[in-house]
Amino acid sequence: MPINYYIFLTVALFCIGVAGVLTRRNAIIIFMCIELMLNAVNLLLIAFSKMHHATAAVTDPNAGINGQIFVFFIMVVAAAEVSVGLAIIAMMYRNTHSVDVNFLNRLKH
Amino acid sequence: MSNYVYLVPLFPLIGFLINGLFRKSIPKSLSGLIGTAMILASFIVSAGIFFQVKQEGFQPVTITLFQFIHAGNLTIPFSFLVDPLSTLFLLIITGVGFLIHLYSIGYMKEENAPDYSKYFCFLNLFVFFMLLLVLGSNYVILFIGWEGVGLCSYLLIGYWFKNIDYDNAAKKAFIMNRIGDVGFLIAIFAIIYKFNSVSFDTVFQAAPSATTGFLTAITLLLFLGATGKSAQIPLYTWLPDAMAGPTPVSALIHAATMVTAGIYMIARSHVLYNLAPISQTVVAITGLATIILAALIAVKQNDIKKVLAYSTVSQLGYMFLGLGVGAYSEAVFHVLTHAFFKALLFLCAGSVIHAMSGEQDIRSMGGLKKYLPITHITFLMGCLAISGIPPFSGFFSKDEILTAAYGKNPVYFIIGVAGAMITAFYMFRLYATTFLGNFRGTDKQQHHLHESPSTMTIPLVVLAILAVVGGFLGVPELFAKNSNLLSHFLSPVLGGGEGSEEIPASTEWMLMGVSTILALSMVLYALSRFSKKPELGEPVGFAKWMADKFYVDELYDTLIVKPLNALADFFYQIIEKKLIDGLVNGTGRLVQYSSRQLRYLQSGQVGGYVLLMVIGTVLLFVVQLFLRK
Amino acid sequence: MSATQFLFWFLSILALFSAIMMVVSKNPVYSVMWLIVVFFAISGHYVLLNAQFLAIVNLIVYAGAIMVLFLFVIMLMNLNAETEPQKNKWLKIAGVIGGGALLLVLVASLKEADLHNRIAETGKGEIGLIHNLGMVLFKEYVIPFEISSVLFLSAMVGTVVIGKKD
Amino acid sequence: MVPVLLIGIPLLAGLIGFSLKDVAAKSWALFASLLTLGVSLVGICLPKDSRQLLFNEPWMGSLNSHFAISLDGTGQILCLLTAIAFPLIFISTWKEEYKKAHNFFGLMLLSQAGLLGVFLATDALLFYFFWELALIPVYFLASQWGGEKRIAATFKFFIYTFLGSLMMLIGIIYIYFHTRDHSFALSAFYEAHLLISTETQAWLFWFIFIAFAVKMPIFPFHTWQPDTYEQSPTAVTMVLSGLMVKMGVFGLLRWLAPVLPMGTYLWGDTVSMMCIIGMIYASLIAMRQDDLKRMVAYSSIAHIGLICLAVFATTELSIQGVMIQMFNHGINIIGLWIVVFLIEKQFNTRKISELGGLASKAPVLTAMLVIIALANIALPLTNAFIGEFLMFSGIYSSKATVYNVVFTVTAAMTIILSAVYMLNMVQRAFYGPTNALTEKGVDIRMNEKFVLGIIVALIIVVGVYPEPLFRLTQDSVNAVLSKMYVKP
Amino acid sequence: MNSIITSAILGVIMMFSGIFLKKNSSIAALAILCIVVLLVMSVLDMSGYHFFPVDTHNMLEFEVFGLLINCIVFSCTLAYFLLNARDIASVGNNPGEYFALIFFVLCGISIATSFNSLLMLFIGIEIISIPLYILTGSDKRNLKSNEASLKYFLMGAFSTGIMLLGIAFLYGASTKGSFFLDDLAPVKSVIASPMMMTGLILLLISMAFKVSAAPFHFWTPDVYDGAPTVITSFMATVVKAGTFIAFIRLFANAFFDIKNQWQIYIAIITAITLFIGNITAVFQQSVKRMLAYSSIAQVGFMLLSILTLNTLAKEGIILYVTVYNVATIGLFAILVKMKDFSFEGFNGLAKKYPLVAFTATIFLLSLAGIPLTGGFLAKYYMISSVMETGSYLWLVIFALLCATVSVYYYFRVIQAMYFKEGAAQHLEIGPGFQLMLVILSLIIILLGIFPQLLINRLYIIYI
Repeated sequence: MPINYYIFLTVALFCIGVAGVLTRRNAIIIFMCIELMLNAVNLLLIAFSKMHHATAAVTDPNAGINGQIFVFFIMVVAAAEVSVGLAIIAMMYRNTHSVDVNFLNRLKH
Repeated sequence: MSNYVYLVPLFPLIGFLINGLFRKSIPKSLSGLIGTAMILASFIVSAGIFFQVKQEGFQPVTITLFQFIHAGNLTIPFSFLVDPLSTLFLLIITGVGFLIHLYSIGYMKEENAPDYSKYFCFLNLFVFFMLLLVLGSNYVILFIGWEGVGLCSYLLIGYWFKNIDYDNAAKKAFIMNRIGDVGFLIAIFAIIYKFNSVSFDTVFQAAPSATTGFLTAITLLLFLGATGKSAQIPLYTWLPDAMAGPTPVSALIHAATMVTAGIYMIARSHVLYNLAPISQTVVAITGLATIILAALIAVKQNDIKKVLAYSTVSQLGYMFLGLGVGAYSEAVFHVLTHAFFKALLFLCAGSVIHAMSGEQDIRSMGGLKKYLPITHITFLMGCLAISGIPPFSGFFSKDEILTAAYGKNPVYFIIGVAGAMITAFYMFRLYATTFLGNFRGTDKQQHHLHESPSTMTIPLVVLAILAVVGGFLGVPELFAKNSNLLSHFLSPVLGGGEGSEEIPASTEWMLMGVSTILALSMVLYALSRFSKKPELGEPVGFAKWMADKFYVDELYDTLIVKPLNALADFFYQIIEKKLIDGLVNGTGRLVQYSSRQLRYLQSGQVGGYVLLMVIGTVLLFVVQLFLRK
Repeated sequence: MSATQFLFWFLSILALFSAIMMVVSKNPVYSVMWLIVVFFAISGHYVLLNAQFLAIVNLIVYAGAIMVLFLFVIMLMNLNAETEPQKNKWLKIAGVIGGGALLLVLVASLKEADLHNRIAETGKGEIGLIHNLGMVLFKEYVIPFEISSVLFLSAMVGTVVIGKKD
Repeated sequence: MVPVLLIGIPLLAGLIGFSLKDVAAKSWALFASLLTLGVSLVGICLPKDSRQLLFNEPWMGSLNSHFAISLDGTGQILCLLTAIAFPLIFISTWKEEYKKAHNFFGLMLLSQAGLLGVFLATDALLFYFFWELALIPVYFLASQWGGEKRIAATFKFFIYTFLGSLMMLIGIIYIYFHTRDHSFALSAFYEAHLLISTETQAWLFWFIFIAFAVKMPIFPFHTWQPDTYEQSPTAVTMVLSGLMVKMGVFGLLRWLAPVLPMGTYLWGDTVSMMCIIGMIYASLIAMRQDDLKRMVAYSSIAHIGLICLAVFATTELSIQGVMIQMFNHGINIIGLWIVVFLIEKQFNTRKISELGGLASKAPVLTAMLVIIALANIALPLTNAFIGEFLMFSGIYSSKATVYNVVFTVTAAMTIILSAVYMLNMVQRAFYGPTNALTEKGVDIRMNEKFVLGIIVALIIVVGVYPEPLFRLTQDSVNAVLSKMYVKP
Repeated sequence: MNSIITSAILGVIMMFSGIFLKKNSSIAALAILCIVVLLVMSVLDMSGYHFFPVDTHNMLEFEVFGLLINCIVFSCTLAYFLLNARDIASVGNNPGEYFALIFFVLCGISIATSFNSLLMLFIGIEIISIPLYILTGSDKRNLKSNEASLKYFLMGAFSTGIMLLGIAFLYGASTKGSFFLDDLAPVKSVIASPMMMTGLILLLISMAFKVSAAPFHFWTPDVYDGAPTVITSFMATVVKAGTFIAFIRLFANAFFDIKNQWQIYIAIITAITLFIGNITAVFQQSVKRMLAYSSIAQVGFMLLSILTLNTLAKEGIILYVTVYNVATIGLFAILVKMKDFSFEGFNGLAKKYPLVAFTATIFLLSLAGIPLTGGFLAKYYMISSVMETGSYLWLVIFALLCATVSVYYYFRVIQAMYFKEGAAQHLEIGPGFQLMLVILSLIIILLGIFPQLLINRLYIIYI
């Protein structure tokens, strides 16, 4: 498949995620949108890794593999982030029985 | 002897220092004594110098004390020039000065000790500066004296500083002089620029090389300085006010010496003037205008000193006329005689005021003849002298100037004579109203009336004699060959009196006759008119204009003083406060304001923040897209 | 239109559609569901690109662990549609426009990229296989691998610090 | 060694001063300042080529900046002035009671160190350091011990000068990168103009000039001055007006005119016009001031305007005049401030309109004031006459501008105006009848007599026999002039 | 390598310390001990003693610059602990964990100062960020703290996404298909492909976010304001330094050759940062929040070094980071002891605590960039590094104008302390605390006069 397709697909997914972050007010949903962004990036990386593989496979059988490794690490980090993030959200909820980010306005100006 | 010339200014300086530093401690008698003695000492020295200078074949000498200024290739030594002109002025200053000091001892004795010694210390300081002025061998030293005497006149006019009007008079005097001085200064700068030196001999030697335009400019600027110091139009109005000072001061500074500094300066730089005919004309015309204006004003003044003040202005006008027509030695001659008779008149006025216990308005005097005999006689002498009645001194000097003027331009002569008539008229109006008729003052004043003490009368007598015989120093060539001792004495400096040569003897006789007769007639008319019933009512019509000095002061006030103040206020209130400071503080306020607005970006909404970040991102990309094009 | 292409298009459209649904759906639970669908679609792409290992990991880690975690939290807080009152239209519109603008500029800045002849090969290539990945991961990438333990540790500590009641 | 001492003594003394008791601090400060005076006198008596007058050690290697100071040229006379001024200030304000006096005197000494540093530094970066070091203590002094509106006023002053000096910093760095071997040394700066095009010099000029213009201050940049002078304690005002303004002129003479000759030449007319406008403007405003301090402040603006004008005239006479006048102006204005201070202390008012008739109550004070006032309006035989005479004649014969005559004539108007406001002040404050306030006025004390006596003596001596000052400054005049540019 | 591993181990130690040590003070003491150890290790590392000879496969690259920064950062942390260790311990109920997290952050920083692959950059940044999310929210009862941590977390995650997208594009654009910095730049050409530029800009944005440069700074004021003051101090100084060095490393090692293609973005961001940071700080009423904005403004100045990346910039940023950290740590240390953060809270402080006020003045003067303090030379290096390039003069002028504005808000504090009357609030501070402050201010003055002491370290190489 031409790489452009993947690029535009993932960029589209990414921007949907961004739009979600911008429009939604539920902290959890926003967080999910961010996860969507990360996944888009993962897909892009893998696509690129395959692209590089295609170009350089002859010289180096493992060409482009580090892209996939990177994805692996992204997943690692994402998992860690999720745990922390959900903990924070939960704490917030404990204190204010809401996860609406629009109520986060004690700090401003 | 002339090598000791520095002693001449030194003595008064010492007097000044003693009186100044120990004004608290030393007793009145002593301080007066010191002051007078110092002047006497320097008079003796100057006399010695005079006799040396007077010998044939004397060459002017320059005594350099030390380097005053030297910057780059300009060097200005602090040096004195001894030549006939300066020597003559030395004599006038120290001689008349001495008499007036003497007179002051008596006149000022009511003052308490510190003020008394303050008075003498200022007076000595004045003499010091005046001597510096005439002795200086270059324009800068001359200028030092020039401003110095201005300062002293300021201090002495404001001697009774408790009186606000006196202070104002003093300030006015100083500032008007200052205006003239600026002209003088600029002239000096120009001279430095052109000749790279300020000493007289260098400048005068180099002068012919300069363009006429340049010389005209310089001479006019110098003349501006002269008008300030010597109270000519347009800067004369300070002199009458200066009468606020003690009368001896008026006699010394505002009649005999300081006001003649202008004449000295122009006579000194006559070389330049000879090369700048336009300036000469300006000088002459200014002189004439001043003669008439001042004389007219004097006619209607009722303050004895004011009358004399205006007469001084108008007499100075004659001297400038003389300078303007190139009759330098004649002008100087008139300075001499004027010093005698005007000092005399002032001192008499002083003794009158003294007798009248401070009263100065002649309308409340009259018939003082029998109370103050000596004063009366001497005053009469003075009047005759100033009115140019032969053979009194004034006649010779004034007449020579007029003759010279005729030689230049008959119109000058006519106006001059008219001035002389008016002079004769108001002087004798003054005389008559003061001494003739019967006493019009209060009884209290009446039985306080008395002749002044001898310290005051002796100077009167001396001066009176001088006023009578002084004229014979400069008898016109007409009467006898080489009879004009003065112009002969001055000729090394000023050259022979050019004015009179080309006029034939007959004409000269005629002119002399005319002026004498007219003056005499005015004298008689004035006597007849005022001796019996002096006018006391308020003047009306043109007379009122004269009495109110043609509103010149008011004119200056509206034309210069008020606008300046308005401008100043405008600058301060509008430009300074509103505009510049407004801008400065405005910047500060702008920052504050934008800060207040900008912080609303920090809305506290995560959504908002992310949105702004996205917008920022988009913008960066847009920039990139543009750059790539 | 080969099967690969068909699959590609199908998965792409599915991913985009469900992503949009995930964003717009009111009820958080639905959002979670839609997101899971997205993840499946993306895993499908991975398979298509012959990256099986990551496909599986994706399913296990994301669709499995993470999303369950999300779901769990949402259930716990029993958030449902009406817990997010729809106010502030403008921010929404602005958000959509912002996302659109970002998409636009990204596409614009990428379209000059000359990648027409570059292709991401589908179906072949061994690098996606766990065997190769493992080799590389524990050879060249051992340092990051080890260091990520610090990351996990800090995340763990943090979660405990935040989470535990006091 | 001498320059090191000149900076070191006040610096250390100041630091020590912070830790002293209030009473001790006062005498300590006086002692230190007298010591400095002694050292500076020694330095001036030493032969010009003495090694003792130089000190040069590497300072910031990677920037190639040296700790280079030397007591030479223009610096000498200003160091002398500074060294003379501080003891005078301390003695004249001896009776003043400051709370936290040790801090006060400590800061004073620090500012002296800064000033001396500015006048001694021959390394641009060092110069900039001292430039600020002189400023900071004064800021604290003014806003700690000043009048009621002090915080705002002094802060305005600080921002003003700080912005100016930052612009100067840009200029310095720019020149630094255009010196042959990237050096801050004065000598290197003097050669830099060969490598900087005329156009560049034209804009670069303003970056550096702005700092000096604010310090002096020149017409549109002066609005900080009256407020600051009014609000500061008089001792600080003396430092500000007597010494700090000289930093501007000094900078002009040493760090701008010779470094950017073309720029200086190109903007000469513009700046001269600013100066002249400022002179007239300030003199007129001074005429209408009722507050003594503000009056003196504006008069000082006028005088400095003339000095700056003379610098740009670029003639031997004018520069020589500037050198002399920097010294004289310092002495005279400090004298004026002392008088103002005495009046304020006695009657705690500065309103001229509320005073009057002091002459009968305090004749000595009056005599002193009159002399100082006369010096301020440049009467002959006072020091200021020498300076102004030279400057004016220099401006008249200036080749740097075609408007020399116009400049001279318009500037000369201030000779009249200065007489007007000075005499007004003298008359309204000292002459006339006494009023309720001045009834119980008394004459000045011994220490005040002493200080004013010294000042008056300086005024007269320099006015009558300026030769020593000429000898002191002649070389530096030629040095500066040789580096400035005038169209042949 | 020493510092990375050591800090990780020390983190674990601190983690368990909570179990064995009950008293906060003892935990604090242990923490101080640990940081000393860490500092020693890193210093040894710099002097050529490497205790962990690990083959990093070129993932990490240890050079003097990074190691020096490590030392600086650790010593700043030491100072920070010496001043505030007690306060850290008493933020919440689990002191040991807080210190553990701080050590993990330090580990992240030492990765960020030595990464040689985008992967390591990513991991390093994450290791820095994730503990900070926690620390921000560590004052759990305090709603502000919670809010701050949630905001920080959401936006941080978002920026991570952007960073990853950027990395992905760079990966795609790199011809070799690797994440090593050396392979990113285009091979023997100075023209970046569009995709690379896209990735570069995205990466730039995410880094700008991490160092809180406008317009990606919005999290900073709220987070700094909401977080417990001690933590704010840590974030504003040590963390900022670390991330900033990562920023520099990235651009210096990866994209130096194509400078002229991205400089303009840095310039724009710098200008906006300076403007927003300084202007907004003017109107703040709370000193804590003012310092948050001022930290943004300071970043504006630091960014100049990325703009030029020349020797002066390298030397300068070292000086800048040090001086800025020392000054800010000192100020926050004082702030931590206060109840009332408003400007009025400082009124009359000089009367009651002259020494504290004096040191605070030094810190503020340094931040304002007044000569004789290190702050001036730091700023000097920045602007002269720009002027050396000969372009961007407008930026320099703008920066200095902003510096003038900054004087306004810094001096407000000084004015409050010295010239305003008021009953100063009571601070419980010991002589040790004051001594520490004095030492810090002395350091600042010393560096203000002899920057060589620090900068020369750059050129002493044992490795």
